[in-house]
Amino acid sequence: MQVRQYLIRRLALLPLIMLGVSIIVFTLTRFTGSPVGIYATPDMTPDELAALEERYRLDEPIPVQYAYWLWGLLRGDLGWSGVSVAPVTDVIGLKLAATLELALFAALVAIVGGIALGTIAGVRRNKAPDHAARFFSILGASTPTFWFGLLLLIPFYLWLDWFPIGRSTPEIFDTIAHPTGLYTVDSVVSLNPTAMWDSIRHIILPAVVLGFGAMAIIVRMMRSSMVETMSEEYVDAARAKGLPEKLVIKRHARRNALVPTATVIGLSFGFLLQGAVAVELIFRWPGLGQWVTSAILSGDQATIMAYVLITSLIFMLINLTVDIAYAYLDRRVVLGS
Amino acid sequence: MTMTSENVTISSESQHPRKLRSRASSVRWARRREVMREVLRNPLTVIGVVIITLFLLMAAMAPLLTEANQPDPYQSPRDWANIDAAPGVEGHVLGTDSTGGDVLYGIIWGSRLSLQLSLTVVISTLIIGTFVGSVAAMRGGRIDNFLMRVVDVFLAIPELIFALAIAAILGPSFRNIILALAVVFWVKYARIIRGEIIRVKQTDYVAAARVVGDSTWNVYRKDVLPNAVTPLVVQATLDMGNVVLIGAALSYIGLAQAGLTEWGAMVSAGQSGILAGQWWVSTFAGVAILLWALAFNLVGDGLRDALDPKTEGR
Amino acid sequence: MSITEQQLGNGQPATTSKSDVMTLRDVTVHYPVKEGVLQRVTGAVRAVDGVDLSIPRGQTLGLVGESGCGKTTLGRVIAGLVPATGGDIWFDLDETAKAQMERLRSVPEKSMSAEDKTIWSHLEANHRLGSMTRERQRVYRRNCQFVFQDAFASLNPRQLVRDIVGRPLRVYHEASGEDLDLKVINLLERVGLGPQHLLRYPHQFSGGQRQRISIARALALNPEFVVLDEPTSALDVSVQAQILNLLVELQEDLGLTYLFITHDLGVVQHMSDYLAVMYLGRIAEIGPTAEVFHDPLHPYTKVLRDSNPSLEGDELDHSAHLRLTGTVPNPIDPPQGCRLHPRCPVSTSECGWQVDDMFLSLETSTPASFEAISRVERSSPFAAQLVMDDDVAALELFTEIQNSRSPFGGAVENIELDGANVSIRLREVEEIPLIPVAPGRMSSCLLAGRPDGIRPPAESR
Amino acid sequence: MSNVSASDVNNSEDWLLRVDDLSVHFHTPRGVVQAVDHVSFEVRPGETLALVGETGCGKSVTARSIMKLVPEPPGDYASGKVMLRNPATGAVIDMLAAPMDQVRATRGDRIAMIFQDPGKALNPSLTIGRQLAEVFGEHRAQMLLTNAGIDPAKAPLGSKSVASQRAGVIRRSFFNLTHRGQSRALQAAVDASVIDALSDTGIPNPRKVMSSYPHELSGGMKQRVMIAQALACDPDLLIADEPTTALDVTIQARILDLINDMQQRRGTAILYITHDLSLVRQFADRLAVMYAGRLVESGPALEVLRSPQHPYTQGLLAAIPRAGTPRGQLAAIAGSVPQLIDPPPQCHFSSRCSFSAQACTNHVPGLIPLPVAREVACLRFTDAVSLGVNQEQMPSHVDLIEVESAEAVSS
Repeated sequence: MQVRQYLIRRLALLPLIMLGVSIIVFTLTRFTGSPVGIYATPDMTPDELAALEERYRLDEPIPVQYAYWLWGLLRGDLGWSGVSVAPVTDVIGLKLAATLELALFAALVAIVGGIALGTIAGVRRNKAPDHAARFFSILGASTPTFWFGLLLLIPFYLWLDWFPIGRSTPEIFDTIAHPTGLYTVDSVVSLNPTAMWDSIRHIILPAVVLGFGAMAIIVRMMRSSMVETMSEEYVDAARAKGLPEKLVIKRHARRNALVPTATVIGLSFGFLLQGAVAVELIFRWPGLGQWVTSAILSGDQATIMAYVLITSLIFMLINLTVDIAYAYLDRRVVLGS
Repeated sequence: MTMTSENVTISSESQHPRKLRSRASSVRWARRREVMREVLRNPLTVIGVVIITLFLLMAAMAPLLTEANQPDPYQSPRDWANIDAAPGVEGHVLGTDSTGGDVLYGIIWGSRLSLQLSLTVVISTLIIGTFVGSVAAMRGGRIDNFLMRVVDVFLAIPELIFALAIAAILGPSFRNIILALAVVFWVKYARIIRGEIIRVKQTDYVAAARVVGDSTWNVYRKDVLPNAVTPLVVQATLDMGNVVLIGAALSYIGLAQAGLTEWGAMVSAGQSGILAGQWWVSTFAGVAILLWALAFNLVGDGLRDALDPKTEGR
Repeated sequence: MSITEQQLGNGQPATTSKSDVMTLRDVTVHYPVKEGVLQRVTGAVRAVDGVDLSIPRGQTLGLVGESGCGKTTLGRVIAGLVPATGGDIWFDLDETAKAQMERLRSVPEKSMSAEDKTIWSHLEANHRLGSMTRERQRVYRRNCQFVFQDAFASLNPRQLVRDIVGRPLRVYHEASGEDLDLKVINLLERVGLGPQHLLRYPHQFSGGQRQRISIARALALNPEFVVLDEPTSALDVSVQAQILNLLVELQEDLGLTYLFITHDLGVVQHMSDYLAVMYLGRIAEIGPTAEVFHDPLHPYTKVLRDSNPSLEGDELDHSAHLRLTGTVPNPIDPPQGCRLHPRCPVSTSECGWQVDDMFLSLETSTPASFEAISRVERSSPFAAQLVMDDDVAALELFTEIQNSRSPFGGAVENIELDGANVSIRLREVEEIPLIPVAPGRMSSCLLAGRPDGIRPPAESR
Repeated sequence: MSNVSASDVNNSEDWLLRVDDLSVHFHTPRGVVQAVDHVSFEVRPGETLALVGETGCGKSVTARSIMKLVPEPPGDYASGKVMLRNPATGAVIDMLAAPMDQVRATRGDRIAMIFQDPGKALNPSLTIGRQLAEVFGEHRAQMLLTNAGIDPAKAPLGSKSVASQRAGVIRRSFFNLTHRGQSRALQAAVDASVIDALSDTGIPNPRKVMSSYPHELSGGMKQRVMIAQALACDPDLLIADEPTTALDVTIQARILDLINDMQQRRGTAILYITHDLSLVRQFADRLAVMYAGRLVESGPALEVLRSPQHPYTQGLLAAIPRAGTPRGQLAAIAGSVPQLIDPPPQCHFSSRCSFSAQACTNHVPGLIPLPVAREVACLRFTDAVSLGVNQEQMPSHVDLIEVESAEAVSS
């Protein structure tokens, strides 16, 4: 089967692209001068600063610095995170887990909602549900995530107090073990209903806010591919066999419409990673986004670079998975062409 | 098969060739008008066009609508007497923020910033992207391979995150946000136009032009580009809105100068007041962003439906 | 009109005219197939695989075949749209030039005399596609035009008819401004359209009218030769008749040479003087149309003819008709010997049977034996050692092949049984070339020259 | 030569399908397209009726209307009935008026359809076996249960629903766990039926084909699969919508042989939709010609081909290149098909017809019975008096007697 060969090729290309990403990011950071400030204290003398530069090899030419940085990266050393006051590698796992948890729940909202709405819109084309779904999807694509978050906070947090802010109630959070780092999963694993309820209450609002925009993308793709498959001859052929309409839609139209939608689901994950930055800020969710924002505001270059690298890596891996899923969903696809 | 109403028949007296030339351009214009009519048949598109027109008017007439603040019109005038004033307070139709900045003033002058942002970013990236994508697709081979690997690298980083990193490194200023977005956005266009050109290059009308013996440049200019450009136009329209969304997100995070009449920055500025019940600053600024993005999304969506051959006839 | 033996050997059909517009020698078009992690080239799709063809001036050569036989690719190669990957395509050779070309073609460049070298380079610079001078290239480009199957797809949807039809004139600076408009109007009138159509877009026309526009464009430069690639297969019969009539009228008036590519036998019979039948990248048969129809010299031609529904004749009983079995083989790995043999209704043991054919027939006739094969070691396309699951299966296979009365059985030169191993060797057969069979007629079927011809043997009916 | 008049035939009760005054309209932004306009015909049990016409004449829409497959909107059954008679019981169902579950029960069971492009009519993401199994599951659930050794009356709900809804498609996991033996027997019964159906159409190695996906098969093989699927439930009527247009001629010949053979063995009636008149001769009993949404001529196939009466049929036949026609002298029909958006009440062919007269542009010709069970819709066969116009406004008249004698000469 060609899928394996394709997978090997893509995986081989992955480090190359990551190398490209790292070069771009590194060059950008060095554009604005030495990152020595993150290690320095305000009362240091120029001599002390120079010593510091020498220590972190910041006095070398940029390509050499890059080589050192890359070497560090390969050994698992991503530098010192000024905002966390700890090595980047020590912190990044926790932050990543928090963001991934949020993104996964948002993806769940987006995929389930998107496919359902898109299917209805595609089947009932040019009727009320279709118009509603289309408008809804355009609205979703136009709503600034950070603003939408604020908008929901006012009633549900401020007035009704249904959903709390943050990732957890710390007292409850501390009662359970965290083998996976995903609060919801951990609470289920530890069979602690209080923790479960706590984790769910915290994640619902940010997941809905984050998922809304991604859902918009999925709805429009699902709708247009449903419209396309509904007009395929095999759908008529299925009707001509005497199958009930429900089965015709489910088994013949929707199944094939999911294939192009799969690609968009991959792309929407990029959207989720991006949107997470604003959502984490608003909901005080201790993930990568919140981390990088404070890094940006304090010029913490090591953290910014680590953040860009890790999100790009996740993004690429997800797109790769989607491509492979695509090959399994659509038997006609010849990968790589 | 459709016979359109625009069939311009040439009466015998107009068969004189010189008249023909001017008729040709009028036929072309008639065709364009017909396409426009097709686009505007969708009521949602019309709504989008109306909103955009209103925004443009607002931007153009900003100095007439409100008196420009000196020395920097993109900073709201401070009315220290009316801090956190609710909408409707004398002289502040939409209220003021915690530094006494007028919300309405911010929204009006913010439209200029948004226009500047989206026009600069979209036009510059459209040119760069079209150039890179065209070179890759028309040349093919190694050049194509190299350019596409570069594009792959750029695409590997989610655009907001990329822009975020660049803007963060360049330092907080609105100009840097524009620059960051420009660095990020061209890739998408390069990829779209490359794909379209490769598709168009395989069509029979390009083959027909080659049988005739026309030069590559002419084939590109007359056959390839005009037929490849539609999805790019659609994407650019959508991006006129998207750019403002992302730009606003960047300023919201804090990457624009403080106090700027940029809508995202205004949402951010109003945020702290929300818990105290001062909802208006964030809400109105957010509505402005939403409407801007919505308008361009509506028009872009309408264009896609009307122009994209894949959805034609649906 | 006399046909010399030499001419026949060169694949030239009997013609009344002196020269050929195009002469093809051993032309191939192979598309590489890439495989594996490193995308190495592991094979080639042999779209066109060794075609010799001459297109006589002022005549119509019909090229028929089914989808995927390479006819469209061949047409595109001749029109210079697709580069040939092997062989030569000569343009506008007169009789002497052609004789020189034939003489020197087989001589390696090293062993040519100085004089011959000059002649050869002169030939190449003036006549050979790919090595012509710029000027000759221009002459060729002007004189060889193409009409596409799907007229709509071949007309730029964003250009007015005036610009589409006038484009060749502009490219060659033949006309501009008012002059151009007048010339375009003339061309349109020539193909049955009028000045009122000048300023319209392609989508405003019906299918037949679009094909007229595309013909007008092809005629703009006054070419000698037009490749017609299925010009009517997208049209309804009543419109097809209009276009065919127009094409004939234009040919008579302008002395055009046509290469008429089609899958429709009725149309090609009506339109062409000579007929070339293609199968799987090669020419199966070539000759004057009427003779080819009346008495096909290749079983494939006969099957095509018999399969073509017709409004005439008394044959409502089609049991006498030949039919092909199976499906078209993969052009990456075409059958050895005669390309038709695995599907041929009249195949013999000499047609080039190979090991793969055996697997194919086992799979359909005795799936049990096929499934019992556990390993195959091929030493050539004609010889292999099969390792069967057990001795019983091996014996079964052995006896089955030995007792086979099919043409395949006849091709077995040697078969040995050793425990669970069966080694088999089949008669090796070279690719069967296009051979002259009768005056002006060539066929690539072994049986064509024989007394019984291609009639099926009694028992295989 | 038979002396049965057309009206005798029409009144007989020996029909399987009767399409009566069918009109199908499409609502488009540019206006209402009258795709099918007052079309009536019938198909008798076991016969082959060829419905012939050029692109856009409404033949495919007619075929789809019989199955009630025209999408609504934009389609709209403006008038008429599509009646299907059960030859055994004599019960009649109107496909356009019957409740949807009755229509569904008829589709695939009593009327089946094969499509123009087998590559598009098979679902690319389901195996051939699963697609065929659907037909059995939908219409032959009882048979499947019996074959699996399960008494349909006593079968557990699970196996009933597996058989009726999802035969061979999704084996319900719960049912599979609890009734492993039954589930396996059911699957075996489904597989056996599918293999039977496939091998009946001469597909070699049906077991392998069953588990392949459509793209793995050649065009001819896919059409065989379509035929197997259509004939799975032994329908009374098979609608073949240009079944060989997408295929090469050598494959076409074999597929036509196959359809012929299957018809002979099973006595299925066939409604054959095609644009190719030369195919009709080979295996249609009767022929109906459509032009611009209307039926213009019908009758026994060989008779119509031998002596076409409608100017359009005549033109169509003359336009086909034949061995004898001098090159470049095909009798082309001038002009092109008129638009069917809000057409004027006239003979649609009048703009291209050489006999056209004034009366043709303001009267719609109805079908007029001719000898030998033929019908033609042309004013040349009508007299001026019945239309109430002057003789000079009429096209040149043809007497029925002349037609009859022409047939006598030709036969």
